[in-house]
Amino acid sequence: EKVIIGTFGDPTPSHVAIAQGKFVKATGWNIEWRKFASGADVIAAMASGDVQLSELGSSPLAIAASQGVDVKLFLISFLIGSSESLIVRNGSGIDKTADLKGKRIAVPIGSTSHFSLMGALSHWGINQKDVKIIGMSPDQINAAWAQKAIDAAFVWNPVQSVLLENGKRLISAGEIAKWGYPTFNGWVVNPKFAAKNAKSMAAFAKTMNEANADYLNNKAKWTADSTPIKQIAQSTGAQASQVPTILDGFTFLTASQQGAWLDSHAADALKRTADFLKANGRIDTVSKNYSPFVDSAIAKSVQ
Amino acid sequence: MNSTTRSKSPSALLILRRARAAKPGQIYGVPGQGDSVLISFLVIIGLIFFWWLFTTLGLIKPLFLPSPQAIVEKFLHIAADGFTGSSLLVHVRISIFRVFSAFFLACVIGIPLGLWMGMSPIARGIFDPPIEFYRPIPPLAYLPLMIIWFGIGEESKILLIFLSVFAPVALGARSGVKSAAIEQIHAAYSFGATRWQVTSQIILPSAMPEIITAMRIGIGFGWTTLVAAEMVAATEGLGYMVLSAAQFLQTSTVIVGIIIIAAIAYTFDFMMRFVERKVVPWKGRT
Amino acid sequence: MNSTTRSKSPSALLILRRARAAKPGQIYGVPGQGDSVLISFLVIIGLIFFWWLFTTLGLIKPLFLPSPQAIVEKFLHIAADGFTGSSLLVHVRISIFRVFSAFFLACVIGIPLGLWMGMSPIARGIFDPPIEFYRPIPPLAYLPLMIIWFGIGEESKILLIFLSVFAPVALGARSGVKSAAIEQIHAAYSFGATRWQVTSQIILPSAMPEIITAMRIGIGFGWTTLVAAEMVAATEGLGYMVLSAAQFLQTSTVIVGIIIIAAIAYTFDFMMRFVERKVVPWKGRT
Amino acid sequence: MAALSIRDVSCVYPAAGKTGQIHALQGINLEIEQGEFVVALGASGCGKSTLLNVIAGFIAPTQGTVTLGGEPISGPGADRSVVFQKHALLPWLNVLDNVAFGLKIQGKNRPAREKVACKYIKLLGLEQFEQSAVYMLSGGMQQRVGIARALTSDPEILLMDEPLGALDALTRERAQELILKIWNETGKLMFLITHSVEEALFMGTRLIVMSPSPGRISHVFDLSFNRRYLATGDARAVKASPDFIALREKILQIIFRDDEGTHHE
Amino acid sequence: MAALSIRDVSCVYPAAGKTGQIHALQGINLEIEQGEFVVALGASGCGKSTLLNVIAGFIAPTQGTVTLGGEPISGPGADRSVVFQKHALLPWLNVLDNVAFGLKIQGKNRPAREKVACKYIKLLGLEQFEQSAVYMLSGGMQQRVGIARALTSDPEILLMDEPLGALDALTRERAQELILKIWNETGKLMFLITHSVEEALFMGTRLIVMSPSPGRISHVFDLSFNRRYLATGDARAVKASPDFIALREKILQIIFRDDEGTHHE
Ligand SMILES: Nc1ncnc2c1ncn2[C@@H]1O[C@H](COP(=O)(O)OP(=O)(O)OP(=O)(O)O)[C@@H](O)[C@H]1O
Ligand SMILES: Nc1ncnc2c1ncn2[C@@H]1O[C@H](COP(=O)(O)OP(=O)(O)OP(=O)(O)O)[C@@H](O)[C@H]1O
Ligand SMILES: NCCS(=O)(=O)O
Ligand SMILES: [Mg+2]
Ligand SMILES: [Mg+2]
Repeated sequence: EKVIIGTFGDPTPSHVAIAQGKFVKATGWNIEWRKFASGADVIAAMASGDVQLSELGSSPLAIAASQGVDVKLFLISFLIGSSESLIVRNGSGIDKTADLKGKRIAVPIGSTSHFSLMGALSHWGINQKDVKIIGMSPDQINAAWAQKAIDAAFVWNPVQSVLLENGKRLISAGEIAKWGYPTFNGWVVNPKFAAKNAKSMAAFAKTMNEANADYLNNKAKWTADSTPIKQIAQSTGAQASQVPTILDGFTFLTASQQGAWLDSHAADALKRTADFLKANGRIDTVSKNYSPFVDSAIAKSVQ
Repeated sequence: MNSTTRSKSPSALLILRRARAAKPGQIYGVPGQGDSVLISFLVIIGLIFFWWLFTTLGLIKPLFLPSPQAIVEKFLHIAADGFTGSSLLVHVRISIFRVFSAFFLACVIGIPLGLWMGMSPIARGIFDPPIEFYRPIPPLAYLPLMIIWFGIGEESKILLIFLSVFAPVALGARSGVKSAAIEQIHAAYSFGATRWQVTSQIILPSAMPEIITAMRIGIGFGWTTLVAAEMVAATEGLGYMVLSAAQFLQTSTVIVGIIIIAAIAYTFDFMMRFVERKVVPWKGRT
Repeated sequence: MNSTTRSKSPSALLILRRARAAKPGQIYGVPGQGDSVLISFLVIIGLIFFWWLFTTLGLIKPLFLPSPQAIVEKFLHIAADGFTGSSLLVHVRISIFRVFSAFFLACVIGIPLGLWMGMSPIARGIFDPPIEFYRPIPPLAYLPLMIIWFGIGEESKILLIFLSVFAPVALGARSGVKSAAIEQIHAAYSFGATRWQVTSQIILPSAMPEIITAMRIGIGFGWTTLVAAEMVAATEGLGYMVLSAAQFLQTSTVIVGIIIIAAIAYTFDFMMRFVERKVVPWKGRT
Repeated sequence: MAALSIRDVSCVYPAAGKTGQIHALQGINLEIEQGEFVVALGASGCGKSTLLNVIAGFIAPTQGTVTLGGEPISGPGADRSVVFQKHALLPWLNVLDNVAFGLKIQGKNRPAREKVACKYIKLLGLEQFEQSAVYMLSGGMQQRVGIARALTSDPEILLMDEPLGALDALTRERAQELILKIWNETGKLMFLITHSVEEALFMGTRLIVMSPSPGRISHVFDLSFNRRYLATGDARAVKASPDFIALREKILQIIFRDDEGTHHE
Repeated sequence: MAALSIRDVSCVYPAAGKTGQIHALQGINLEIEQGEFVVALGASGCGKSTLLNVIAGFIAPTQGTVTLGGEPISGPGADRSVVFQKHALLPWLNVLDNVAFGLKIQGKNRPAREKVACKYIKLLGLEQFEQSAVYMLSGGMQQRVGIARALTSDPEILLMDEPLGALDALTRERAQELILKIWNETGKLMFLITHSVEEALFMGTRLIVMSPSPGRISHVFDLSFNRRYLATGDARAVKASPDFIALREKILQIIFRDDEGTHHE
């Protein structure tokens, strides 16, 4: 059975497991890892039923859940810290938040980055109309940046680290999270698919937890010239020298933390995300309660 | 017994399939005779009814197809409050501005150039290769080049639309030159006309029907390319509205956008037909 | 003194501008007479030369316009090693497959449906509203709906291309029905033909020239839509190649892709012209 | 009993645009025997084509009946073939297949229909062109193909609506002679519409002159010039004979009068 | 000295397709005086239009000279107007502007050109249609507009290439009479091509019969039937007179002979 699994190409420890074929072995699926530009593409693909299992940001997940897509969050990939940030280009004349007015800020529309950016602007009291928010995929941001066509960008890795070569971080998603706009990447699945593939799902979660644990337990050993880092660099296109720093920007949960976090934080974060998006006129409907879209059972089963 | 059964191979089926002599005023056997407006009307009503029925009964999730009411509501809502901070009018205006300025430029450059190409083998030799080369290439394919060359501002958007309008308009004007009957040209020359007089007073007016048709086709192409032009780095416009609403799975906004685009495209086409009737009333009558 | 100066308002300028009587075999005053192939050839050579010159002198950065050599090299490189893990042949094949299967479907469904619409006011009444509604909408605008409805697999890609081909083909077949002269139809009826015989032996062959023209237009539209179809979640295809190369500013790959697309589009069109000459040799001669 | 019997036929077209009804035919009575050659002549718009269409079965008369061999006509049929002025050949078929087209429609197999077609191809002198594309032929040849095709189904009546109108003078004279020869050989009932008085006189055994508004038969003449031609083979002598000229002038006068009456232009 | 003098003119078209050269005209000599009405008649392809185009200045002869009032013709000019069979009117102009078109080309201002145009519009009986769109007119009316337009520039020569070929019989007879009336009133040199022997005889003062391959003038006849018509006003009587008929037959014989010689079809 062929299963398409969506990812975004963030350089995470799971790439080591992928490269070693651990997921295929554990789940028994014939997996095609498909890189999507952003969560917006994923939720459309999941709505159509073509993708059953994918990584997804909290913001597109809130959108999908609110719009009635049949998805359940069953595992946290990582909590977003400095792995997504607002980078301002050197020479753009932006030094402080007030300078953002009238500038061109690129961001993947509908993504966690977009949500963080909107959150930050509203926290700073900057009207979204006073800046030019331009929708672009991370790769397009990379290209536009090289041409100085944009002044700032809110984006994830590996593109973020490329932008940093010629720009500086104005604020990270982690800081914005503290103002009430938390974001995370999670693994979502179509519940019917999950029910049919209960064993493989558990195996998937287990393999994922092990990959993260491998990193968390051996952080010091994962240096730029270590095998796992090289492997991550190779499969994501990030520079090996930057991968350790990039990895620092993610907050991975251990197997034992997963279930608890899903139960206590996930639904609430989704609800607040959805409310904010509705207030911004981006979506029409918000569910009262987002716990139906969270399923901690799988995570708990492999604790 | 009638004439049908008198024919060489009579059969009950044949009689059924054969029409009887038409009434005076009808022409016998014209394929497709008959009015279809009423049926169309019923079909539209029926489609909307079933749309309403299925969505209201909840057989189709609003994510896939919102109900007609939801579309209307969404339209009213966007009309009142705008979309992503700009009013609907702004989105419509910027899109129309882009298409129209590209269309205007394409006509101003393409029509004289096309006429010149029709009139002169030298102009034809020079401009044929580049036009024929880029013409079959999908605008989306060269959109990346436009962005690399001209940035993400209005220039690249308008240029993209311009290019898609330019080729049909120029080639239409070029082939329109052939519309002038040689008798008309000879008549002018035998009154002592100069080449310039023949061009302006015979060839240009003769080419008008074809030029206007080309303009109609061109504006259709331009409108089609608008969405591509607004795909990258737009912050306003109907194409932007549709594409970015899609990112939030706002199916109702997508459909509202599509309907507005279709409506404006119709209006454009209607205007061009009007212009055609006014400018070349003799079209198809000589 | 010649006839020019005998005319009512002689002037040196006039004489200069007026042509003398043509030689036998030429028709006097035909606009645009003369061959332009040589000039076109020189223009192409010249364009490539200047392209080479400016890029080789470093006046244009390769990001903006790679040199012709670089394009050739890139082409050879992609031809040998493929692009993002698939060989060039695979990209070409999948794109051609998508366009052709959509085109095939559109013809298989669109031509009979169009003929039926031409023949029957009922069919016209039923199918006119939906076709006329979606026809002016840019495929990119309804791409999001296609994805939500039909996913990111081949179905939605082929369907998107199908829709862009279907409308022109069906409407071409529909209006082709009118090509049959009423005399031809009457002749058939007076031999005792059934409606079905008239349709298959008079109306269909009469409509063929227009159907083939519509197919030519349709395949052009299909090719244009291919890039849009390969925009989302594709992993193979020429459109995917161009768009994803563009995301990494691989200008030379973008240009190689564009040239391949243009070349295939030409080949398609050439084939259709060939088919046209074979199938309807009488076109324009009755 | 007449072969073709037109009794009290009227044909009223509904208002075209804002103007009132058009009385294209009114009270037409005509009995035509097998073997007659009827020619209809008259100013433009006097209803000639309408009458032919009624006989062919393409139009049902508003009033009156048309019977063929005693049976009412209710639609087109293989017993009446029509030769049109133009556009009626099928360019996707070669000469042979065009001629055999009627037989194909009637379900004859290929050998059978080619045998019949070849007979008429020979009769019309088209032997060398059997395999030619019809659109490559001259106008005169095309008309011959049209006539051959009409003859293949061995109709009782051959209806011709200005069949020679688009031909140049010389080709036209030859075609006239050819049609007369065929009429003579087959003895079919022929009904021919023309604008040329000379052609009408030369070809018909009966000439009906029609007048417009309402379309009616204003004069009928019995003719025998065609017999004279068939007897002598000298068309020019027939057309130059004083009685021919005299009748021609008489008829022209009638038509001119009609025409002035209706302010035709 | 003749007004229009055609001396030893030949016109050879280069090979069309694979076949050899076409001798469209060979050794044409013709001297035409002011006020003559020359009619050219001949089988299709015998070079009539080529001759007219040489006179009009649209084609330079391969050999020989054409002079008008002693001066060689080297291109089209306002001293020679052409009336075409069709397609020569400008549908974007109304009748008045079509008639005035030549004067506009020649730089006359609007009042001046409308004055002249109105004169000819009256002459051709088009007064009620001044503001009409030309494409709404019947074929006969359109030809009248074409003739009026040709006359406005007061040319020395009026060249007409089958101007009446597309008209129906009645309209055609009237147009013939009209052209003769104008010729009579203006005294212009007229050169008319026709396929109709009757028309040729009726209208010309000189008839040239041309033969094809190579195109040449095979017979010349001096005529006076048009004078007879202008004197009596009875066209029908002229056309029915025995000498008219006799000459018609003679000429038809000549043409038929030509035509058989070339296996024309
Ligand atoms: N389908 C129609 N609907 C309305 N009026 C018609 C129709 N067909 C013919 N007429 C009118 O009926 C009258 C007779 O037409 P018909 O075609 O029979 O004339 P005709 O004698 O054949 O003329 P022509 O010599 O020009 O062919 C004309 O006034 C014509 O305008
Ligand atoms: N532009 C041309 N190039 C080559 N051959 C030509 C050209 N124009 C005419 N011809 C040939 O020259 C010959 C004379 O042609 P022309 O048109 O003068 O004949 P015509 O007498 O006017 O014939 P018609 O009565 O058919 O109008 C014909 O054989 C014709 O095919
Ligand atoms: N940060 C992950 C990308 S998205 O799913 O939010 O688009
Ligand atoms: Mg008629
Ligand atoms: Mg000619």
